[in-house]
Amino acid sequence: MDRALFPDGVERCSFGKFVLWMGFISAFFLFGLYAMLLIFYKGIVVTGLDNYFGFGLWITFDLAVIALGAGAFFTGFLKYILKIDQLKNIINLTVIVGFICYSGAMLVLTMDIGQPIRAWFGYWHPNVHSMLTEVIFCITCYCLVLVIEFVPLVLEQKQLNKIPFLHHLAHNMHVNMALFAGIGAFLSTFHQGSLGGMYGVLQGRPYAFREGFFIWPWTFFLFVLSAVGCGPIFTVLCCTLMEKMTGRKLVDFKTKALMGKIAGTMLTVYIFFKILDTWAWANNYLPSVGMTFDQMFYGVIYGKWLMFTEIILCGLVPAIMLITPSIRNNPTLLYTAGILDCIGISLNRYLFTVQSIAMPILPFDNWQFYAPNWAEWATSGMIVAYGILVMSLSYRYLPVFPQERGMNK
Amino acid sequence: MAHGATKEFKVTWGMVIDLDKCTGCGACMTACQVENNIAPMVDASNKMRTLSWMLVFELSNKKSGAEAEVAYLPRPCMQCGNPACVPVCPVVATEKNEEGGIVSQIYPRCIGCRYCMAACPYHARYFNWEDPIFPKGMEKALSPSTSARPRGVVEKCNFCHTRFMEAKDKARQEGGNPEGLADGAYMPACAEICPTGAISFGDVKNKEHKVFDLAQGKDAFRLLEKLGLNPQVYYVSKREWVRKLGDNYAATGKPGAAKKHS
Amino acid sequence: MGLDRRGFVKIVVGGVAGTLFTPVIWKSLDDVSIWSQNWPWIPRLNKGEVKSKAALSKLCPAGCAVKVKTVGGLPFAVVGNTANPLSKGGVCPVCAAGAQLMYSPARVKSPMKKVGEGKFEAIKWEDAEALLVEKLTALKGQNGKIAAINGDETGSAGEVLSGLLAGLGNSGCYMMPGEKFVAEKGVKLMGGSGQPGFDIAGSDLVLMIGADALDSWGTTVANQKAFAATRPTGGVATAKFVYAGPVLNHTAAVSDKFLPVPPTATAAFALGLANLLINAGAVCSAPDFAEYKALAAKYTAEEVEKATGLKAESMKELAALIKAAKAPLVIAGASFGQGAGALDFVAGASLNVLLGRVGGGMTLLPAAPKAVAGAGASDKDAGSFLADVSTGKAAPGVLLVYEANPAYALPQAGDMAKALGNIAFKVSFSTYMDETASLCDLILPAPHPFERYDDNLNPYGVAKPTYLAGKPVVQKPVADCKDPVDVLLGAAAKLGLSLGFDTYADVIKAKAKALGADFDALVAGGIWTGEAKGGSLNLGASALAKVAMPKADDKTLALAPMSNQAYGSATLATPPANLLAVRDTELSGKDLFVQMNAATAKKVGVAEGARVKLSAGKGELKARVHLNEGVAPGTVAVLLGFGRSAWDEFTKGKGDNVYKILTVSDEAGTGLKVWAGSTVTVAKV
Amino acid sequence: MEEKKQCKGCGGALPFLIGFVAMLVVGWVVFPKVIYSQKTQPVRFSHKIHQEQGMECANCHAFRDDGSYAGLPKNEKCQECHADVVGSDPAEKVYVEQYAQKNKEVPWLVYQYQPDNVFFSHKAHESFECKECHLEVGKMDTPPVYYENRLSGYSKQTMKMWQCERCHAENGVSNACHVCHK
Repeated sequence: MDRALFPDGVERCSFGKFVLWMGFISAFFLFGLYAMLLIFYKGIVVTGLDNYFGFGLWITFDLAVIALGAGAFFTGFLKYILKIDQLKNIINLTVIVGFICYSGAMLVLTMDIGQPIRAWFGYWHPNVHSMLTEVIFCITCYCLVLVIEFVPLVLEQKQLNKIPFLHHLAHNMHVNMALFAGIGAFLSTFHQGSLGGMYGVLQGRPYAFREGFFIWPWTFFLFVLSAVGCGPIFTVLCCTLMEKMTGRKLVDFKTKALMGKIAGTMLTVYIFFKILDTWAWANNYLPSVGMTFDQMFYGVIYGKWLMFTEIILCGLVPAIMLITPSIRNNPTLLYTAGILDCIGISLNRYLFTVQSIAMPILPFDNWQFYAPNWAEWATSGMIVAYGILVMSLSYRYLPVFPQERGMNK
Repeated sequence: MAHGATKEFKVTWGMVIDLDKCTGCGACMTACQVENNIAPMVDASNKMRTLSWMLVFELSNKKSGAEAEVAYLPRPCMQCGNPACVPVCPVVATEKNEEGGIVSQIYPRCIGCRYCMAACPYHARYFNWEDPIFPKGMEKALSPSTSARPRGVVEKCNFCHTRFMEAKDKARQEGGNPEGLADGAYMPACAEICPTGAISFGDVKNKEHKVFDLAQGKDAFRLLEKLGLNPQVYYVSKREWVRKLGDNYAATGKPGAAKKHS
Repeated sequence: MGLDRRGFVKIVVGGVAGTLFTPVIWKSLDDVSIWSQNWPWIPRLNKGEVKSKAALSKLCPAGCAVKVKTVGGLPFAVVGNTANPLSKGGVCPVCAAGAQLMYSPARVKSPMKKVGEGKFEAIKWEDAEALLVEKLTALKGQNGKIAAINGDETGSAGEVLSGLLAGLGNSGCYMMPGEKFVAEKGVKLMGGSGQPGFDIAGSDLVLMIGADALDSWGTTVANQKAFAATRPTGGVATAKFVYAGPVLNHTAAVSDKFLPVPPTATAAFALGLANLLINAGAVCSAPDFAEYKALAAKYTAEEVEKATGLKAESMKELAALIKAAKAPLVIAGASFGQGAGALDFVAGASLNVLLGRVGGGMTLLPAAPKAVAGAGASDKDAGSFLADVSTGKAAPGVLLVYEANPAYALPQAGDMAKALGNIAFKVSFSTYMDETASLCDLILPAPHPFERYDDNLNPYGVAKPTYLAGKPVVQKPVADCKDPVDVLLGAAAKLGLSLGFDTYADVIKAKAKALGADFDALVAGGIWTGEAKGGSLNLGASALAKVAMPKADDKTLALAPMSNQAYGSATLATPPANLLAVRDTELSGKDLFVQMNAATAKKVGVAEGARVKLSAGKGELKARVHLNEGVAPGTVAVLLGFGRSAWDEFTKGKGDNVYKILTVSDEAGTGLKVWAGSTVTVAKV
Repeated sequence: MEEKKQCKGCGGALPFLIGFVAMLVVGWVVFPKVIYSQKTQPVRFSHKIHQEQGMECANCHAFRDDGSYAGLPKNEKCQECHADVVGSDPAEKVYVEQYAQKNKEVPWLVYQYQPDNVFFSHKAHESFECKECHLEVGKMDTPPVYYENRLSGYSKQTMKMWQCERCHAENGVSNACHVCHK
């Protein structure tokens, strides 16, 4: 019945089936929404956060999705600035993924602060020394950029596009997309970095603190690299997942492999510096504050295995897999590497968030434990559900994949 | 964020706590709670949700029998000379700008992001999990010194700052110098009430104030000096194991080292 | 011109655009965030002039001389009274929370009459007082039919109480057990009389055996001040403090030396020490020295080590320290301020005699003049009385309970509460709804210390006769209460007997006059001190002959109740403002932690956090285990003040009450009821 | 195409302008009125009359010995003259009968009301004339209307932080947060 709204010449599942699917996802969304409203009403006392863990699942989740959403700005940068034309096959998807990740992250942040009514203080009374201020500015600005990048795609929807004004608008926006891509790349680089900087400047948290260059601790640069090292491949994984679910070819493997190569290259650079950084941290910084590498870990849940998983299994390994053409060009291995990559980066964000504040700094204090409660899970789930909803709608009604028509003849 | 940079002030309010005199009775915690209008919690045993601007830690030498020793360590806000919490605040809700060097925390400005809590290694900062609702009638016993904070903001010890302001007004009224208060003219609630006088308070830069010498005594130390946060709260103990517990010494093995990391 | 959809959209768009150029959005945004800074449901501060008024805060057992800070007349904080030599500007943690306690949810708001199991109805004062008079009239003149339990050792109210009973032809005025009571008995056994005092300030070595002098024994704040005076921060200590007791408690934490001694071995330890000192040449002129020497000889350091696990070495070191000291002082008492046997006291005090420190370090206070003519001596203990009630030996028809909480704070508290059930009409004069009040038939709310006149004579421990008095800080009490003494005096008048006073204030004025003190100066925060009387003591050898060397026993553990002043007392549950100070290794949610060292835990077969059941007599206590290396071997330490069954949401049902498992025994020779040496069996659950 | 036709019929940018102007009016004229509620003082106190009696501000608005500021006088002070009705002014009658004799403090509305989180020291600002910050009520026979912000609950005259900061800056006084906040 909604066939008239489909992009030209493509097949979509029956409306009933679609409604069913959307209903299923909406259930999660609504549950999360309930949790969110409860949090606004009662305050974050309803979460599992406490005096030791002011940061928890939410911040980890934010950092992870923002890193994974980095595909948008980086691919955009390559496509529009470095003019790698082949990326046009997947650029739309990266934009949508980016948009979902960033808008989602912002929603979580408004929940995460104790006084949402004052959220705007971040702009009105900014502290220019705070990495967080920088994050607030760039994330919101970049989110706007993503909206601008998303709009033309929406306007190209078959029916809307019939309206001359909208048609021209979309066209003109496309023409200037390079500009937005440029701005996006700039903004994004900075806040990805600042997210890392946020932890790097924590002088009281030896696990996270890093020396650095000028005002930027090393984590600043490591976070940028790690983001671009996983963003592109995450888009590929999303795309592949959609292909598996819809049973239609959406992007040719050549493009995916290219994305893999891009991610792989960046990941390699990242992991190289990450290892250097970790080495210097363990052998130089820690002793200078009277601590040892072993003191940074505890038991199983804060064990060393986490760091090794992050750096070796989910860092070095996927990096090698992705830069080796023979491996990269095998779909299964590409996806495996991609998954490892994404896990590694998310784990990195988790460790910087939770491990660094779980660790006792006062010699007479103890390790503390944190478990997110239902409210945090539900709201995080809500963001995921929201993402799936947006993605489903976009896939069904928008011309996201230029190759789809040709590939599914 | 310029770490390692300590802002200098003519007057530097500091505390010297004699750990060999602290019996751990808890009067300071009570006085603090009263002065700063912290609403009592029904389940205060959940230390992960309490608000204790002043918190008395229990230190043990981990020995047994006649060798066993414990020490009690009252922990207010350290009012660091180079605070980890101030530069990270995105909305300038906390700063170290006022003469006296007390780190301010402005509740009406705070948005409750808790970044400062993540930054403070002393756990001196507390998030106000719930609105300050007192048992019926008890709000009549609120102290005029500190505003009641709404839920969702971060709060912490400020050396009973209002007492500082009042001391200055008194000095003005009596024709004294509000910028050069005499020793004892300004006392935080904890220092005033401590039954064994374990807590001394004053201007650590002023020879006239007894803390000037105490802070330089051979047994004086500060918590986590190696981190370079440069606290304005000093501790004194003749017991080496206590001094040793004031910092991490895995590298040097020696206590009392005032070494800042470069 | 008809307005179509598109036109409408344009208007709206225009409107939105227009709004952006007005203050509507921006000002609203600003005002809303200002609103978030002063939410209407958040309390506002009180305005007005800040004053501070002297007061006598008898919230803690010893009583603190304090200043109460008020804003616009409302008390909000308590600070020390630097002018008062007793507290020298110090305040105990309980009195520090005094202002907030005026508004405690547990306060009895008005007179209450029992109308069924645990059900009360508020009644008018006239009716309440009429009821009281009626009951008293009925039993007037029948000795044994009217009894009173007094929990206030130091107030003149006790005199009024016993005066009233005497007037009604009754002699049953009983004291809640305290150190003072036992110590006076001990002094008798040493051939002396009067209340002993201890001059900590004047000593250069203070050995505290059991007595938690720097947290909850005697005049705590004065003791702490005396201690602090010898320890200038950054300077050299001028006196040594040694704590010998079952737990590394607050006193031990700041002492130079800690000797773990099980509560069952207090006397043995003292005699062991005496032996070492005598061997080192200590002699004294006491008539019973030879007897004493022979007795002490049985307690060699090695024997004591066998019995207590306390290293002979550390005892010898201690003996050397004492020998070296110019003005040593020994203070013996129970680690929780009550229930110790007179022998424990005598054993400790005998060391002072041996060291020739009686009159110097340890003093004897003269008997103070009475204000109320008919008042008798306060030397009967409530524990024995209620024991008699439960067996039917005593059968009073009316019981007056003043500032006491026997249902909670007597050994085998369960039985005591039951015993109260045998008394037809019970009246409680209490500020708070405590365990005893909730069992009484009539509750006559007493004012909070800041709302009443009260006095404090010779709080246990003072070296010289000492007298304090206080007057109300506020004009009007928070609750509809009346001073219990005024009520009693009123009742007396109606019963046609005159005690010579109309109000408590008058009684206190008379007391001050009798002592030669200036009432006005006292209520203004002053103090009166007299001189200790002379008189010597013997070594109490004949009594000490009854001391038995404790036997190590595999089945049971010695029970060491610990009191932590901040957590309240028998008559006061932990103040809401002090809950923060309770550690999560002491109380977690509703679970109380009992403490023992690793070795003991191993012996009992329990680990950190394990749930256990402690039982003794008919009593049982449920708790969890916390390992603490500061607890003496074979001993389990339990905090007092928890397991409240009345009071308020802040304390009710939290933890368990150690009094339930304290067992009373008759002390050999003295016939005293003692429970300091109780033992318990510990079982996993 | 269908839509295009209609579009001709709806006057190009005109509706947009109508909406735009309409909201400008609402925003600038109506909104400022509705955001404030109006209140009048419980007693029509005339500073003018009192000044004519030769009274100084400090007679009623004085400092305490500890340097704190007493602010508005309490009954105790007013009753020194107004224990009973001494004049013919009906307002005085209201005060004496409804407050003084009932021993009830007058709930005056404070135009410069500052919230609990502000610490203001009159002592530190002693060198300024009252009227530099306060409404110049001294010459007024009737106290001005009190405007209360419906959202924030603040008086319209409450000095905003930027005003405090500007004056501090101009006078070279610290603008550190703690100077004014508690």
